[in-house]
Amino acid sequence: MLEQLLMSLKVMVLGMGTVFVSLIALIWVIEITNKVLNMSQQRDKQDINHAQKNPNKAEAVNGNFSESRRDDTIQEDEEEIIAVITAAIAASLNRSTHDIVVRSVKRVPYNTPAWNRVGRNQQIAGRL
Amino acid sequence: MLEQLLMSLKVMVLGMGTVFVSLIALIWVIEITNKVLNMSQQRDKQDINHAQKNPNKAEAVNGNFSESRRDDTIQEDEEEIIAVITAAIAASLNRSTHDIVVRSVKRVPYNTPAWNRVGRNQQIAGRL
Amino acid sequence: MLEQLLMSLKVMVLGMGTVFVSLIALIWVIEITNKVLNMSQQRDKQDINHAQKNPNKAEAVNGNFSESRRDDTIQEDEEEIIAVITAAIAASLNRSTHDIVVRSVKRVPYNTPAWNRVGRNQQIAGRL
Amino acid sequence: MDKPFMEVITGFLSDTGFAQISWQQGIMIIVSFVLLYLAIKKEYEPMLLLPIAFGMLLANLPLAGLNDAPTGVYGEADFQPGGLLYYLYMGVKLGIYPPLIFMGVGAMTDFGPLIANPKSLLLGAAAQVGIFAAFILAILLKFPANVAASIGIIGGADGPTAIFVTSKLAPEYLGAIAVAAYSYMALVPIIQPPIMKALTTKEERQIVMEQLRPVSKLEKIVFPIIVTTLVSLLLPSAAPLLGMLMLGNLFRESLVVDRLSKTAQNELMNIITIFLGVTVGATATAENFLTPDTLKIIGLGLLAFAAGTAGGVILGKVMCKLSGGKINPLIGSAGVSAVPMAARVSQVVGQQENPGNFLLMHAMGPNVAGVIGSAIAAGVFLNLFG
Amino acid sequence: MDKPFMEVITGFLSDTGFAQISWQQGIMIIVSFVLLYLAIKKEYEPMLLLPIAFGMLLANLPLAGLNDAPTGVYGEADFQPGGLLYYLYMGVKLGIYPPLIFMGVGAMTDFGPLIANPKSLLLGAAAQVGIFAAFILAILLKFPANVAASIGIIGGADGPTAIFVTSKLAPEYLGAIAVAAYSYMALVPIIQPPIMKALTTKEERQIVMEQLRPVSKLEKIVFPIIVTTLVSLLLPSAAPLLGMLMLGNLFRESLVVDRLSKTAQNELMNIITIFLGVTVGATATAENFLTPDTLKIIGLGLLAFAAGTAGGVILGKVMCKLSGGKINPLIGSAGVSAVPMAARVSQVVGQQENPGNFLLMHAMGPNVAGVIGSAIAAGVFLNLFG
Amino acid sequence: MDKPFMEVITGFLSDTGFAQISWQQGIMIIVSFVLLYLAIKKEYEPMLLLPIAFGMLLANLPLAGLNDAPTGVYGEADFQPGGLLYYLYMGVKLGIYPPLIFMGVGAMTDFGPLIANPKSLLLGAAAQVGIFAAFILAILLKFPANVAASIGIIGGADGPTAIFVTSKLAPEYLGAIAVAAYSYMALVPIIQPPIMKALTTKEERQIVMEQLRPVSKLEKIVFPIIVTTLVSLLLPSAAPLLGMLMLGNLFRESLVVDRLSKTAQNELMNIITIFLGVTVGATATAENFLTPDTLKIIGLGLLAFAAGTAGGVILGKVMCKLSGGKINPLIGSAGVSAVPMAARVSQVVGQQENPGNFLLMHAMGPNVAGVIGSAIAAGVFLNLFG
Ligand code: NA
Ligand code: NA
Ligand code: NA
Repeated sequence: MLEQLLMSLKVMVLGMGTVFVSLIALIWVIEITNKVLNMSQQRDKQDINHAQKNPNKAEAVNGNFSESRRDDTIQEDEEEIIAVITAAIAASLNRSTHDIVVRSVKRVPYNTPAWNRVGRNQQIAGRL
Repeated sequence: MLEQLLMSLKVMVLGMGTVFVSLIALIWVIEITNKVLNMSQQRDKQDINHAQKNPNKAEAVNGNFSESRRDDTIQEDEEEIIAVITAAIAASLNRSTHDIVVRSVKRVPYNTPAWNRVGRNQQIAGRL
Repeated sequence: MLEQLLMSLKVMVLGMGTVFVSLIALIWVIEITNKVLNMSQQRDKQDINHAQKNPNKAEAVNGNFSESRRDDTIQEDEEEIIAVITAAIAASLNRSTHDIVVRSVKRVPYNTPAWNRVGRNQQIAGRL
Repeated sequence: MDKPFMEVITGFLSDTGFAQISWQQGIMIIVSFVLLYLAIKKEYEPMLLLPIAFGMLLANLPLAGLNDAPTGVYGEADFQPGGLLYYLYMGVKLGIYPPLIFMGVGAMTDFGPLIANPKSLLLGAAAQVGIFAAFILAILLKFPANVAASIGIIGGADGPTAIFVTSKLAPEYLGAIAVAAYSYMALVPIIQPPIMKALTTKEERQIVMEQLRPVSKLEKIVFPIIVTTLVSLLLPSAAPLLGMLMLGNLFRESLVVDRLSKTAQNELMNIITIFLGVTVGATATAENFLTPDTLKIIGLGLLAFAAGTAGGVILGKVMCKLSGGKINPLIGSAGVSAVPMAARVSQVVGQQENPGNFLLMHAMGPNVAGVIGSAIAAGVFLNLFG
Repeated sequence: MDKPFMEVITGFLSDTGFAQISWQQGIMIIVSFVLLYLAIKKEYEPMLLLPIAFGMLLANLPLAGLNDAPTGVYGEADFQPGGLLYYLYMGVKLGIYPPLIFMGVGAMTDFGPLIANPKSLLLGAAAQVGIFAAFILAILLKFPANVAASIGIIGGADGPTAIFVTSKLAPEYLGAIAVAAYSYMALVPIIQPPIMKALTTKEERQIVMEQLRPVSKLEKIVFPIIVTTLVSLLLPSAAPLLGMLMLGNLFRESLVVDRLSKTAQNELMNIITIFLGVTVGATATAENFLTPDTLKIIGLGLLAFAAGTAGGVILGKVMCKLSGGKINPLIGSAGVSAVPMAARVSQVVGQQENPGNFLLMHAMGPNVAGVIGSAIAAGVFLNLFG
Repeated sequence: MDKPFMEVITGFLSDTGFAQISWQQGIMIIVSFVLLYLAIKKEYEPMLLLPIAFGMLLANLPLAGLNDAPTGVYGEADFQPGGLLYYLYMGVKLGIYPPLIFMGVGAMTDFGPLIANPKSLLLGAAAQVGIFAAFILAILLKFPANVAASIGIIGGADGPTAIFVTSKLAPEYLGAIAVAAYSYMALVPIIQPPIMKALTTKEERQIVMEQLRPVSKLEKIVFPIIVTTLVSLLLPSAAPLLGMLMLGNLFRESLVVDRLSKTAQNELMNIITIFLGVTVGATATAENFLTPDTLKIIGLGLLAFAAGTAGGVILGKVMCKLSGGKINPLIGSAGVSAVPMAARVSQVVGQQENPGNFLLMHAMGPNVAGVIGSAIAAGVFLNLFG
């Protein structure tokens, strides 16, 4: 009995020890990462500030990042659209917007029938 | 040949017998269940009638059931909303509503990013 | 080394040969199919032209095809509806329609709760 | 690769399907084209007939090897994996796909009309007579009992049940039986009306039935639990099909696991439908399919549908008499299942006599009862011959 | 079939479940009804408790054979396939389902609040004390170490982790442990508040915490990669659960594989939830479940939850002191995981004292940390007893 | 557990990954980070490269055991289940995943532009020369024929085909070949334009092509049936890939099984993409990946893409001449497949010379023809070396 109690206490110490050691290590790494990333982001920001004064150069320097920023813009746009549609529905229903949420407004999907889209544009262009 | 005919007739009697016995047993059980449930529901209704006169007590007695009733209300609400949206679309299309059915209007999902929702509310509150 | 080169050249000839033979065979078959189908379609068209003068007969002759044509009509209708809804949303958002695409407007699904639908109609009829 | 080049090419050519195809395989390929035509142009149960027909096409292309078993032991050097359809077919062979499809069907089915009028179950029982009539005739045509049972179950007008029973009792007949079952299910609007009209009078067909009582949410929740418990105790061999049907229905009616209900009736069911259809079709190799037995199966299947329809309508007439004319016997034919096609046929035939007659809701009771009835009949066969 | 008819019928009747059911199976069926009631009416974690209860029902219907193993060799003539649940259970037995569910959970989880306040991880660590407290008591109650570990892991308040560990260490206890784990997760709003109030002062509960800093997209992307690498190096046995959790989270945060993220958290997760629930429930046969051990497990499970809650709150108090009153100790209880229920409990208890207090976001940090913590504790047990 | 405590801790520490990691594994972990960066930040085919990179990370964490094979016999007491990725990898090893992905691709592909201009097929054939050029060079670099074939197929610019062939012919190279194939597919917009410009004149690039004729619904339905039958008869070993590609396309074009079409191209494909990506990545252990062969593979892969591009463009120039200048040779480069990226490249390069030139629709013909062509080339290799 006592032996079992001792064994199980050992397991507890080992287990809680492992949990704490792992998670404390994780805290350190998260904080270090945070600092490293913030440093590089601040450098980025400076680059951007600098770049905005020389817009032509910006294109060259931040080429890779421009895409992700475009992404954010799209997302914000979408939120705006959703907000407008929600408001419209709410208005016609005479309700508060807290209650209703338009979950998504989809645009033309980017990946699938890409040539359809262009084809369509072509056909439209052909009729002009 | 005759033997096989006899065998297959036995199978038929046994088979149709099993089918009928099972389904007749099911009829009984459904009818019994129906009666039992109706009895308990009528008792519930009386409770509710009783409760509506003493609203404070109702909360206590029917606590468990209130949730499901709330659910029904939500569903009815949703049907109402769907009806309104359908009518709006139909009006703008100058069509009868028989033809078009808005399949679903989604609210904020309950389960997934619950803290997002609260976080959002917090942020909204923070800006006020 | 030379032997290996020879072997691999054989594989290349065999491989490219198979690819070209298969795909050229495919070209022939597609072109033959195209001609056969076009011939039968033109015959169909003539039938239709003929039939449109005798509408009663048309029903009998083209019974099997009417369904698929009905389908096309529905699809066109749907595109029209989608166009209208898109325009409405775009108008209220004051944007061009190039940007927004209503992906789908769903009708009552055909397969699943067929009896629900009739039941609903019945109930509606019952209230009239 | 050290061989002379011409020999390599000759060897390569002799490996083409053109060099190896038998005339039987040619015929099977044409049969698969006909089935594709029926599935796509005529919309004969396309959800299953299209994959079945394509599987049939793939299985009859010589040397494609999609059905081949593996050789050697997995993980060892000499292992040669089997064909794609060999592996996907395991879900049929092991009896996994049909119960999962039943779960999806359960999640799509509203048993309300049956609960509102439990006597419908009698009509769903009577229509199973087609199964046993076809079984007797198949025995008389010298089919062994296990095959005769698989043929009979075509009369259940329920694809997954037919596939489940046949895969266990007579897998070499799977292709023919599945094709027959789904084809006749698609032909229900053509097979049933003449029988229904021949067996009923104009007055009977005009009977308007009382509106069904509303069914409470609680009854709908309790129903699948009761059916599972009661029927599985009476006939344990029906538990895989009925249990999963009722699990799906409980997902639907409980209203608390909407996610699971939707997945069971949509993505999971679609995935399994694809795998089931293609692999069942792929059992229809020339060797298995191009036999006189297939013609007999097609004949017996038609008879099973007709006898089931008649059984339902006749009990409908009896119940009409006993109820003092309150029951329209036309709803009896819906007892063969083939949900919801058979119920629509009852509706249409009833409306032909009386345009104001709405039988669909009343016919849905026997219709869904027929699914339960067929599953029980399947359980009897599995118990006796499995 | 050559036997006299009466004999056939007698044989048939003796094959019914009614003739074979034991009273223990009857009790188990009633237990399954109670669990169905809790799942549907009381909404106790219905997504898993409903399938578990139905699996329990199916497994205790005599002769239904849904759990039966196959006999013979696949592909040979004498092969008899096993039951549906036998095959679906392989995903549990082989440890496939829980990591895939974790992938879905990862795709649904926002680790932002944890990244914003990494010290939350300490609270998520402290709450794991419940696991080891229950383990010690289980050892003192004479459970073997592998079973005691499986019982302890109930205190992780994390269903898939409990199932993963138990299926590897003590599969015969799977039913009881899964039922206990999910029931207590549903009861978190009842179990935790009294403990939280007993251990904190009114002043502590009123503490309003500072708003969390915003977390950049890049930090959220880097987080799952770091956690996988670091924790898997420290404790390799935690890699299956944590690795898949973090893969799902990377799907979510990377923003470039939206399709995969949605499928992981919806259809794939739903399909596996159905299979997992039903088959785990089906391990709860009368033989396995109706033992005194089950009662002990239920008791120890409750204790584990209570101890974990206390552990989190007590460390919360310590951190409150050390931070000079900036941390509300109520967020410590969220460290048991049970996402997002436990965090909501922190929010509600906090608001009872101070209606303007919004703790939810702050409690989400320890809450998701608790998931990581339990996975690590599970890894320790698997390392020691696996 | 009876051992002295220090010994337990020492044993526990020696079980950590830090104590066991080799420098090769460390390098592989860094390689996986680089691939994650390319997948997420550069969006190099993230749908597959992200799971591949994560699988690589998991497989190189020492002792995590996600790839481990089981020991003992399933169902017996001494059975130790294998790792998650061991089981999921079976779908690759048995050749199940790639054909199912092809089914989804088929359901997403519109073969209309190819049917409207069947001569595109010649360009799709010519671009396969890259496959065989890389094969020859690989042979000269002393690779055995089966490995050389797997390397060559990178030039098919078609991930599932490359994985299918490699998993059958040279599974130990799977990681390197999959990484090369998907990376170069992502790099198509960088690799192709210089070659296209070098091989064409300004006048050729400015050619505006006639609008394609409309393609009827019936032609689109008949097309997948014909391709399956004809090509599978000519080259049976291409049937698994091409047959499933065409089944998916038939789901799409038949318009009667919309449910199946959507599931094939969405949920089913996403689930399999996750499993395929992670397990293929997990074959890239340090032992398999960190060899000089990997560098050679990367070099040969680049060469294969370049040669395929050149082959397509050169045949395009020939066809341009023969047609009297009606065909813009830029559409030839799209024949390498990499749908729809390569077709977009044709469009962009064409527009650079003539802003009013819309080549995309015309390039889609060779582009989808390239998928068929690569599948045929794969069939040749499987026939010769399988
Ligand atoms: Na039936
Ligand atoms: Na936890
Ligand atoms: Na290609």
